[in-house]
Amino acid sequence: MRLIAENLACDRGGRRVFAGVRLSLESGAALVVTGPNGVGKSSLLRVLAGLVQPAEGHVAIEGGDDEATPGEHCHYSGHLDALKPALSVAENLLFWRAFLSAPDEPACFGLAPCDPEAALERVGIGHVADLPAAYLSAGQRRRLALARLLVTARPVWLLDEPTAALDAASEEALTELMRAHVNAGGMVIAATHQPLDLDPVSTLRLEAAT
Amino acid sequence: MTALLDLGPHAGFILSSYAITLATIAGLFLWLRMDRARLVTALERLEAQGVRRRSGRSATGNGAGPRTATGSGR
Amino acid sequence: MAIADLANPTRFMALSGRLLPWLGIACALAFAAGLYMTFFVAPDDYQQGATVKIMFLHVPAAWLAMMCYSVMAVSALGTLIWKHPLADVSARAAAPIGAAFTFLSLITGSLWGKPMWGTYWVWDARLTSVLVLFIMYLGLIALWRTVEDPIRAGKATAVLTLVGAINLPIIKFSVDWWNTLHQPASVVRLDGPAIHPTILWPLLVMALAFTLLFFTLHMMAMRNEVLRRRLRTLQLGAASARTATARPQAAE
Amino acid sequence: MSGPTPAGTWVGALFARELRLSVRVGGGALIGVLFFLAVITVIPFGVGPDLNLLARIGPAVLWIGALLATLLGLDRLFQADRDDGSLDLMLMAGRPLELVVLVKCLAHWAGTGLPLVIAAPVLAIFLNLEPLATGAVTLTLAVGTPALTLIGAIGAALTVSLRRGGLLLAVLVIPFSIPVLIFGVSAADAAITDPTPFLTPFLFLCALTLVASVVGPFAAAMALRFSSD
Repeated sequence: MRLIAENLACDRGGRRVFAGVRLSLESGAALVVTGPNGVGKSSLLRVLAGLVQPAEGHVAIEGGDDEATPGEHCHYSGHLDALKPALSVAENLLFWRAFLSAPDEPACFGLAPCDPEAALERVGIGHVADLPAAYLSAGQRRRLALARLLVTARPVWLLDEPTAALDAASEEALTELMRAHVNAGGMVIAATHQPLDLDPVSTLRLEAAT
Repeated sequence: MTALLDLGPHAGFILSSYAITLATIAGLFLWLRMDRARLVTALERLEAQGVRRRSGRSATGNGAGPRTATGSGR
Repeated sequence: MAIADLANPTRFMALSGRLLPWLGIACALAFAAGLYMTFFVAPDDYQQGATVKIMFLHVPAAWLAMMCYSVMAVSALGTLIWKHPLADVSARAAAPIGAAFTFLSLITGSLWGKPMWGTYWVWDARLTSVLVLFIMYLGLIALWRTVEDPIRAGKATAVLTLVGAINLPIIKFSVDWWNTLHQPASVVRLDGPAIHPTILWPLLVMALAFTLLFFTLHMMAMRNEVLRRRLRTLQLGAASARTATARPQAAE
Repeated sequence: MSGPTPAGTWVGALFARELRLSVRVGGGALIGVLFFLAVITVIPFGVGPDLNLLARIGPAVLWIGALLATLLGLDRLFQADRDDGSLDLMLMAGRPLELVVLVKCLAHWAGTGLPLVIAAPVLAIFLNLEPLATGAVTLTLAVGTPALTLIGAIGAALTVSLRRGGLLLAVLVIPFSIPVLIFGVSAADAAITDPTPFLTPFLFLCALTLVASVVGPFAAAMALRFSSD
């Protein structure tokens, strides 16, 4: 399975944020998007996720589920955690598991989704399952957002500043999750400044238009 | 007992107002009891997970701290 | 019970735990006596006939509606000025009970009004200000339910309660100021009660029964509120405490 | 194991979540009814306590109160999800957005609109309406308020990215809700003044609700797709 994007260009508020972006990612590989602030890393992820229509170029997934759009192959984890404080941690996770659709293929993607309790244990917040999400700390909220990626099997992970608000132990846990995802045939595209120590990792550097 | 029976032409109004009053008071009372039961079970479940109150709190590490009455009474 | 030693929630829970059964029994006895006197002792009114029996519910309920608001106003002062830790617990516990009594006084009043005045509702001063009181109770409950943190919610509702307290004298004297359809105050008057003892006594007993009922329900609600606060702090503690020791693999 | 979950579960999950959110602390479920009660209580202060006058304008007062209560309760319909990032995930969820909007509208109606319909008969007593008129108003509200919610959803979707969208939403959407108001009040009045038939305006009201249940979700979904920048 391959994620392909040809000369992507994106406008925001009438300003050309980036142009001529080309990327192609095989399954089982990771891509780090770097560049100075405001160069459009987040916008690129949102274009790949299908949340924003690109001004030029297009995004395609080869070998994926034909009926599903590229966006439906992707998990998107942005700065906001999509958590409802009034609901409990388990309720939040159960909702997203039932609500997010999972593409049928690609068969080659081996990471089976795990049920909520196991997902919470893997991100290390199994003990707060019944507490309202309002009582979680910032780090715990990020971990819950990561748990959402585990409960529905989508091959591509689009992570925007994944290591923000995470302490050293959590960051190491996140890297281990990403490694498992990539080894199982998934793809990770992360917009971040810290290097990701995953083995097949390539880097896309966005330059500010001079 | 005759006084009870002849509530006059407007017996319906009298009985319904007493009925509504009884229903409201009983509803309030039952709601408070149910609320209490829900809270006590939630508290006991948390206690069972070894979470202590500040006053009864022993170091979180060794969960076997002295078990003080958490004052939940009857 | 000096207010001071009630300040500590744990001691309040222990104290109220012992007091509650007795309060409940006293309330039940008072109701039994009141209902017996209402139905068997009190004569029918020469004009209204038996419908006067609704008065034994309507008047106590109206008194309790206003007394409950006074309790909330005092609690509001306790929260804002004396910083009493249980004051906002008492205010939050009293609001639904006050709303229930106001609702009862409105319902029994309109059920009494239909046979006597011919309509369930008329827009006159006293009924309207009791309806406004009902809306204020619901507003306070709504404010309690929307503000997440109980301490902040306590302060906000305390301010609103005190501002609303201005409405209480308006109800009490509304009958005299606007000499309207509604019957003028006939019990608590400057020159003493104007009704016959055989009706007055059941009324006072029912009023006592309602007051005891209020204190019983209020104490139960306060105990629930203390438990709810305790649960909230426990949950907050549970969320933060374990992270310090939890490692990604199996948490103990 | 997850496979494509059948339509029933994700619709049920979304409906249950929305209802649970509106009932819990911070949710807006009963605020609509309280606003409705407050509006009905205030009007006699202005119009005067004359019961005959109130009885004549009763249905109109109830309908305008319900309209305002519904519209003013709608501004958080999508904005709450946008503020915490849920809207992005809903756009990417691979579920038909029109159906998602319809389910959210139904859940919002169940939490806010339905209590208005239940409260209407009680408030009709304050306006001295006869039982027949009370029944008619309640029936028309039961059929009409979903249309108000569905039309209001369009405004909510349009103002989702605006900070102070609440009042703008009402201004944008009131023109579209005028037909619902006209047929609702005329159906309710028809029950009192005998010559005018009740059924014709009532059937028009039902038709408007059905139209709104199609136009509303489609327009709101389109507006939501353009809203994410």
